[in-house]
Amino acid sequence: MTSTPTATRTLIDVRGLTVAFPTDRGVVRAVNDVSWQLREGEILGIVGESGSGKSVTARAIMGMLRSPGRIDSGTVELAGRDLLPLGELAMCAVRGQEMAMVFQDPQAALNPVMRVGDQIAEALLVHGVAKETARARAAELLAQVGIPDVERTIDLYPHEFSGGMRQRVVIAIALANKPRLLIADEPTTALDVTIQAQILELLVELRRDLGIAIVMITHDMGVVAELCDRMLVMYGGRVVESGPVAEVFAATRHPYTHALLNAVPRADAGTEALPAIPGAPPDPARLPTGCAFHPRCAVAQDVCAAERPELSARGDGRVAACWVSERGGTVTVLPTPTVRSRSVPASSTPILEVTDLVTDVGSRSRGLFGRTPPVYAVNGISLQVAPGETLGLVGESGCGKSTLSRTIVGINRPASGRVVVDGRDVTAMDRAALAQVTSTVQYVFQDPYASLNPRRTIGQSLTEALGVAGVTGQAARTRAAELMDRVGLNRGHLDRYPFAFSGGQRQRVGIARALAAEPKMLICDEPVSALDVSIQAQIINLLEDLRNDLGLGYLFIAHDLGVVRHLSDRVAVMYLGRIVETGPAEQVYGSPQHPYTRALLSSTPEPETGARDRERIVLFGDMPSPANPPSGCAFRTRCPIGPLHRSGREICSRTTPELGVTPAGQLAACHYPGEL
Amino acid sequence: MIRFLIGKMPSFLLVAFVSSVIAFVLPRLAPGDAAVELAGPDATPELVEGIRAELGLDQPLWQQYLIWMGGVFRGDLGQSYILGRPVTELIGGRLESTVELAVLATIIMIVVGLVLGVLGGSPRSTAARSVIDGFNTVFLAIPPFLTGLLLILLLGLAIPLLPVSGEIALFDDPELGIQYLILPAVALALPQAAVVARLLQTSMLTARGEDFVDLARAKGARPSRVTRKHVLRNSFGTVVVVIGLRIGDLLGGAIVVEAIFARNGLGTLAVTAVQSRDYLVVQALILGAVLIAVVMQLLSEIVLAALDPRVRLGG
Amino acid sequence: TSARNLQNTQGERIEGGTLTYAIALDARPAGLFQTLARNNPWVENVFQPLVRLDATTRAVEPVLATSVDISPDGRTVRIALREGVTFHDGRPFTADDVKFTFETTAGKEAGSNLGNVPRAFTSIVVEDPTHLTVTADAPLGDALFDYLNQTPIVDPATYDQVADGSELNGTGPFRFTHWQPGAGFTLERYDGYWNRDAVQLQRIEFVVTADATALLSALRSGRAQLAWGLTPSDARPYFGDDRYTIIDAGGTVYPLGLDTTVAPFDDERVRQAVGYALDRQRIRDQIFAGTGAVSSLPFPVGAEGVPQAQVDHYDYDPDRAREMIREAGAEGARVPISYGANPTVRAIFEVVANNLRAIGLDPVGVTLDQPTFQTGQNQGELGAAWISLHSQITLAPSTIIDSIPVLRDGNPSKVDSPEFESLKAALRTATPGSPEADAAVAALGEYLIDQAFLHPVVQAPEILVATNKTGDVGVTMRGVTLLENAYVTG
Amino acid sequence: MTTTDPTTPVLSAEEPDTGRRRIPGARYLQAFRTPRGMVAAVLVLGLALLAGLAPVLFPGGYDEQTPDALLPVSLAHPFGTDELGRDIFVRSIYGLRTDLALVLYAVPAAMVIGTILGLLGAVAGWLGTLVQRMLDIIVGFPGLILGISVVLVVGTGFWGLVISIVLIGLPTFGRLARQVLLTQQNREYVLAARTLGIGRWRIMVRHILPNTLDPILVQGSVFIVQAVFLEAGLSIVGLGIQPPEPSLGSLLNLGMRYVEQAPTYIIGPIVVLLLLALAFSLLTDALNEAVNRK
Ligand SMILES: Nc1ncnc2c1ncn2[C@@H]1O[C@H](COP(=O)(O)OP(=O)(O)OP(=O)(O)O)[C@@H](O)[C@H]1O
Ligand SMILES: Nc1ncnc2c1ncn2[C@@H]1O[C@H](COP(=O)(O)OP(=O)(O)OP(=O)(O)O)[C@@H](O)[C@H]1O
Ligand SMILES: [Mg+2]
Ligand SMILES: [Mg+2]
Repeated sequence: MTSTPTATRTLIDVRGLTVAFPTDRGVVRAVNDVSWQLREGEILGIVGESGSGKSVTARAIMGMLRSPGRIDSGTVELAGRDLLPLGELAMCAVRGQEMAMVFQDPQAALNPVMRVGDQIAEALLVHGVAKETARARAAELLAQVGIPDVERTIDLYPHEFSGGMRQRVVIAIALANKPRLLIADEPTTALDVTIQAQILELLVELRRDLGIAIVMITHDMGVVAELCDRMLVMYGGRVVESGPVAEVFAATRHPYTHALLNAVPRADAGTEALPAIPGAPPDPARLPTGCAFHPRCAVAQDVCAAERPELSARGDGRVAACWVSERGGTVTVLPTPTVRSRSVPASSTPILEVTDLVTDVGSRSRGLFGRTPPVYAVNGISLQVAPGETLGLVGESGCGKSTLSRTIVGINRPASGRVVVDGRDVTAMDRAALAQVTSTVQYVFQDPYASLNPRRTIGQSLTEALGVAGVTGQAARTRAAELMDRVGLNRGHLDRYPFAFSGGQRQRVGIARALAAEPKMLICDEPVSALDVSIQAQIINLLEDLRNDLGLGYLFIAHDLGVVRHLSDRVAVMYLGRIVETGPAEQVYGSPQHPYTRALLSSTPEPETGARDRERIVLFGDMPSPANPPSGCAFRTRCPIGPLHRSGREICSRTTPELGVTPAGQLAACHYPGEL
Repeated sequence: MIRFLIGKMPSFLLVAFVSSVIAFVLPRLAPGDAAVELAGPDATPELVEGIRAELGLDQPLWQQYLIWMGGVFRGDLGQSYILGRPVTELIGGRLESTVELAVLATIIMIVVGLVLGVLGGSPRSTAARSVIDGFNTVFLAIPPFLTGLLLILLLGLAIPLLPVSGEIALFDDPELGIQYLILPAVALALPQAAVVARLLQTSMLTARGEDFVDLARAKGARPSRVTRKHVLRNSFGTVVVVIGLRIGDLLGGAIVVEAIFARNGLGTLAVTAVQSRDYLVVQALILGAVLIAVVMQLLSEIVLAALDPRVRLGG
Repeated sequence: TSARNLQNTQGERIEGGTLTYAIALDARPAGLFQTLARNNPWVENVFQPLVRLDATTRAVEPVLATSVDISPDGRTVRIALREGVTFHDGRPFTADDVKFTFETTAGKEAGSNLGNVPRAFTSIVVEDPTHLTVTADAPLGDALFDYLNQTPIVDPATYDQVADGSELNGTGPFRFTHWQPGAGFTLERYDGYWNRDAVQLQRIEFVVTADATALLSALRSGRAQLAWGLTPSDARPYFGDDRYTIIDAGGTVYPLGLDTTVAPFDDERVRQAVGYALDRQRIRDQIFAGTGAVSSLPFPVGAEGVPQAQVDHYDYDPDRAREMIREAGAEGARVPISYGANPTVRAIFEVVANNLRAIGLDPVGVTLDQPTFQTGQNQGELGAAWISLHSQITLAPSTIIDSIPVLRDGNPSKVDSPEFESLKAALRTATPGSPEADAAVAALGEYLIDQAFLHPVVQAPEILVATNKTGDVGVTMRGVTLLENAYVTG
Repeated sequence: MTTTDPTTPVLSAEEPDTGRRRIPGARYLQAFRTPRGMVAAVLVLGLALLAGLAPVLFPGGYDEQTPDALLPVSLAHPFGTDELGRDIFVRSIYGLRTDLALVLYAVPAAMVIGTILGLLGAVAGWLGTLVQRMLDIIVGFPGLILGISVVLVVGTGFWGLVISIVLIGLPTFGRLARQVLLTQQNREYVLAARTLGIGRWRIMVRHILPNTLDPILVQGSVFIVQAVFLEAGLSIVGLGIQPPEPSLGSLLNLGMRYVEQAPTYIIGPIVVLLLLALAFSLLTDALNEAVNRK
């Protein structure tokens, strides 16, 4: 991997870019006086929390602002030519030809009614390439971005592609005219780590082989650390710090960058409380005075609230906008982590015990005749959770994590197996069993926006939950207020509607509601994956506190290995409806025995520049559909040590491996555990 | 496709069966029957009884139903009680008038609806957009009969350009026929066209906000191409479904429009048949209407599947 | 001829032309003997009766019969038939056909409203192909001629094909062809017609045009030369326009009937008060465009033996009516009035209701669709009050009493007193035109006025509207269109 | 409970009220804040007042017959007189009154029954499917034919119309409610309520029903216009409100006979119908806007 760019000419020069959105709440300056340059062949990472203006910057450069956005001032020079005065038709000639863009959501970025080949060819056609040539080149491009079997796949429609393949197609479209600049707006956010690793590898190859300059927009510090040459941190529509990645990671010059880096839980880190950034990202319509970050800043001084710091040089090609660092102060102060008193119970009886659980999500009646064939999204899972213990569950999207948790709380019906809650068999999920489940196990949902009824106040949502637990009237009101305190919300906000809260605050409400029934255990289904890192850390801390104070057991689901590592005592890794590896967290993370676990760990980008050159295992392809799982070991189709790579391993396609004790101590379901 | 049709069979048959029962029972629930109508205004009760026996109306209902259904399967819809003619012949005689009206109205609906929808769904000056919106709002709000009456007042009486009443078969005299057809067809089509236009417009505006449109722009595609290849292509699905449904509505609207423009179509036949308790005619018409609606629905599903590769013709 | 023709015609007469006749209602051959108004435009151009009665004088004119001789006791009738008459299929017309027609109409299925006449025949004897004799137990009065006048002679061989219109084999000047039910049909000249030379037209095209506006526009645009089914008020703009001729075509009586067994009409004073309450003149002016006649009796105005005083008896006098209602203590009585869904009847209802409200009653309308109304009428159950219509107003009083359901036995007024029965019987058996007959009519009239259970509102003419592109359109007493001599001009 | 700082709410102090609990129904009042909504409100109120006060404004009633038939437009008779010498303006206002009364019965009935039918699927899946099939069949019938048949069975007049309108409206509301039900049933907050152990019935009333309210209400506003037009359609073929009581449709039915002699006869009721349609279309748009504003 090249870390020093060879070319030195400036490709794009953005100066003083200011973008405004006139809205009914006043003019929103989504991007304010942003300047940066990018040389040929370089990769620039733009990071920042949600709403900091990353996407708007990218769109402004492409001349594709959504209405009612307008560029108030600034210049954007691409190879010496100012793009902003160009008309729409002139921009059409530039877009796709000289610079191209990759969007976040590969599901939505392709026209569903057009063949992928045609969509790639279109990128050429509109720049004057002949039809036949365009098609031939489309096939070439598809092969280049690593799509197999091009002859056939070129005529498929996007819905016949998986998410990762679609993102490759989008990249192929971007590359069609060999542009010199590629703007990628969070190209991997919607993808699994394994797929993300594939895409990132592809981008690195492109830069190496074609010398393309890339603007990589992301909120993942790990991606920046692994991919980018230089980085730019945005906050409230402004650049707060920028510089070469290695230097910035080594010593930040802005407290925001610092906080951002530290709020990320790491797969290899210990379990002390995360240094969360308090509060929430600012509303761009109502930015705080002075330095927009000062209300959340640990080192803020009086001047920070009064006057806005300008960007100024900090040496090593770095700039930052911070009064503290400008005056030579240190910005790397972290809130002192509290020492946690944690009493991991010895081995009390488990609250939840699941044995050989199978769930069919496919069967439903179809018209008058017949049923659709069964789809086992959960296929023989056994696990248990003790009070005060956290079991982390990781796995790629679609592997059945949510289905498993929904089956436990009775939303889905188990097809076979046994669920025991607090010593009682509730597999039947009849009325009594459900009552038992709901009083013991509560659920925290992933999407803080969707899990609260927008028409009911927070207070109503809480009292409703309390009502089920038998607390009513004045007692319920008192208890609701206590719950608000418990999750760190202002009890005065009980009579507000969900829309008045930020995502993190809503997630706190969701947790408060789950606590209303005084459960012994919480199932948290990706409770933080929709949140910004800073908020994510807050919620993780809250969950940790609750567990320690109340002795709750957690089944904690996530696809972020760092988050799981941070919270869990034990970890289970799921693949295609089965647990492939499980054991104490240190063991699983420390010496993974299943090749899948190994691959997951190695695909996760670490926010450390030093990790760049580590050997990485990139899985190819996607997880098969649970509707027709492969025979034998379900992982064999992607396994780097499986029959596709090692001859003579027919056993993998014949026999489904059982979970067995491995030399390292944990359980793994692999015929060749620990080989990788 | 064949599989799809076979898969649809059971629900199709169910709908047909239930409709046939309703079509059979509904008119019979009303007081009076065809025998009374046949006997004439000054008839004696014995006469009515005699006619009733002769027509078989004194048999139990289920028996009458079975006889009717038996006939339907043999392609024989029975004889009109009142006119003594085969129902097929009666309907056949009126079919041309209604088909002419419906076909022309459908064409107008589609053309006007698409043109206005595309205009409204494309980026345009606010002035142009408000004109289109205004048109849509007005015609969405006004039903065919009001449009018809307004057209009569305007083009028939104030500026007498076109005949307002009566009809001439298109095949007998195309030039005159079309003149008689224009006003009722326009009256019938405009409100439906407004529905189509409004829907096309919204789905185009929605499509315009999709990521793939952004991607197309990022490729460097020109606005017109983006509209044509990406926005329009993705909006047609909804439009097809709507047009399918609207054609059913259009046939319903034809009843009043025929009454207003004094056309002798199936609508008029239906009204008189209902009023004179000419059961078999009513039954055939209702069954036909329901079947047309079902077929339109199937057709639009097929067209939809052709337009959108994500839609599979599954059972 | 019996046809009235006052036409104002322009242009050259076309030999063998085509006449287009716009009609509001389609033909219904199944009701051939029922004197349905909807058959009036065509029926006697295809089928012919034995005789016709003059519209005003009721003088008997020969058609298929050359003479009808009644014995002095009125019980034997000898009919001589025209020679050289053939049916449209070429078969000669004979006395057997007449006998068959008589026997058919005596059957209930034929639905003849004068079926009581042939049912009274005790024997029908065919003497030779052109002569037959009919005998009866009781004298055959005026009703016989009304019967002969309205009964078309049919062909026995094809009679069972009449109902569905597949074979209409008559003796008239035109053949019935190309029927498209609901849309129209065509009459073609029959070259074997016995009076062929009089026939001018080659073809008559009937176009069903249900809507009044459409009928008018068909005339105005010249697409049709003749229109049937317009009400006088529809045609009002054409009155006095010399491009059009309004032809009287028979008449209809619209009576308001009252049930004498239901309160408040079980009180004679209330029924009489209703008579005084009706503003017949306004109805005539507003609904019938000033055409038609008003009479207190359900007999034709000007019919023989009907005293003028009786005709004028119920003059519009709301004050008096109000007074009578007060006396009878019927103020505020709720009066449901049922009527069939027909625009003209509905308009009459509106005025009648308004009139009754003005005298202190509380009328409410009960709209029934045509079959429902007819069911009620036939079963004699129409509620406290109703408005009906009867198109046989041109019949002789002695025929009417057994013809229209609101007078005959089992009438919805529930009047069946012996007095009423004997008055009707006297009229039936009196020799037509004799002083006893006049006396019987007057006596019955007196009874009707006194009992006041049937208040004819208006006797309105049916009208034909013709353009000046046609001439010599004939109309019979009953309003049947005769196109035997009609022609079109270019 | 020490590490997490109390977070600042998204709402800042200057705007203390927006996030607070509001009086129920206030959302809908938002509809009348826009110019379009205000016009709608003025029109609807104006028409409703005119209709409601008709007996006060025109104490003579709708059946004041005079000998002056078919008079043209004049100051005394803004729309002229009809064939029986009645003032068409007065009759149009009374017709409006009839139509609004009809709407007042039929539309809420259709809304309530339709919604209940649509939500039946929550009781048992097969019941919901069955109801939908039945509604599909009703939809298959051309609206007017259904109306005509119903009117024939139950009789013409006010209640016949009410029943046909309700019947014709059922599928729209039933399908809409079912659609909401199906989407809501899979909403996370409904699942959340289920995992809390909240009973079906309560979830239905507290979570699903309120969400059906918006679309049903908007559709109700649309259906008001449709109901008026159904009345007119049935009256035009002669099966609507029976005389002498006027309705907008029966006025048109009568007036159509005189369209050449006295065009103003139908212009009057047409104007009122158009105003009514306009008023409720604007209302629909305004409601839609208010409901979709978050
Ligand atoms: N169409 C628009 N109308 C009004 N405001 C907008 C619009 N688009 C963006 N904004 C404003 O611009 C701000 C920045 O948006 P942007 O999409 O650039 O954020 P981002 O940094 O890309 O965040 P994320 O990580 O969520 O993608 C938003 O907070 C929003 O207030
Ligand atoms: N109702 C359903 N019908 C059909 N398939 C379903 C249904 N629910 C889930 N599945 C399938 O079951 C598999 C597991 O889904 P599940 O939601 O449990 O995955 P997950 O691990 O939670 O994924 P994510 O990380 O994306 O939340 C997926 O392949 C999904 O397509
Ligand atoms: Mg973004
Ligand atoms: Mg999930």
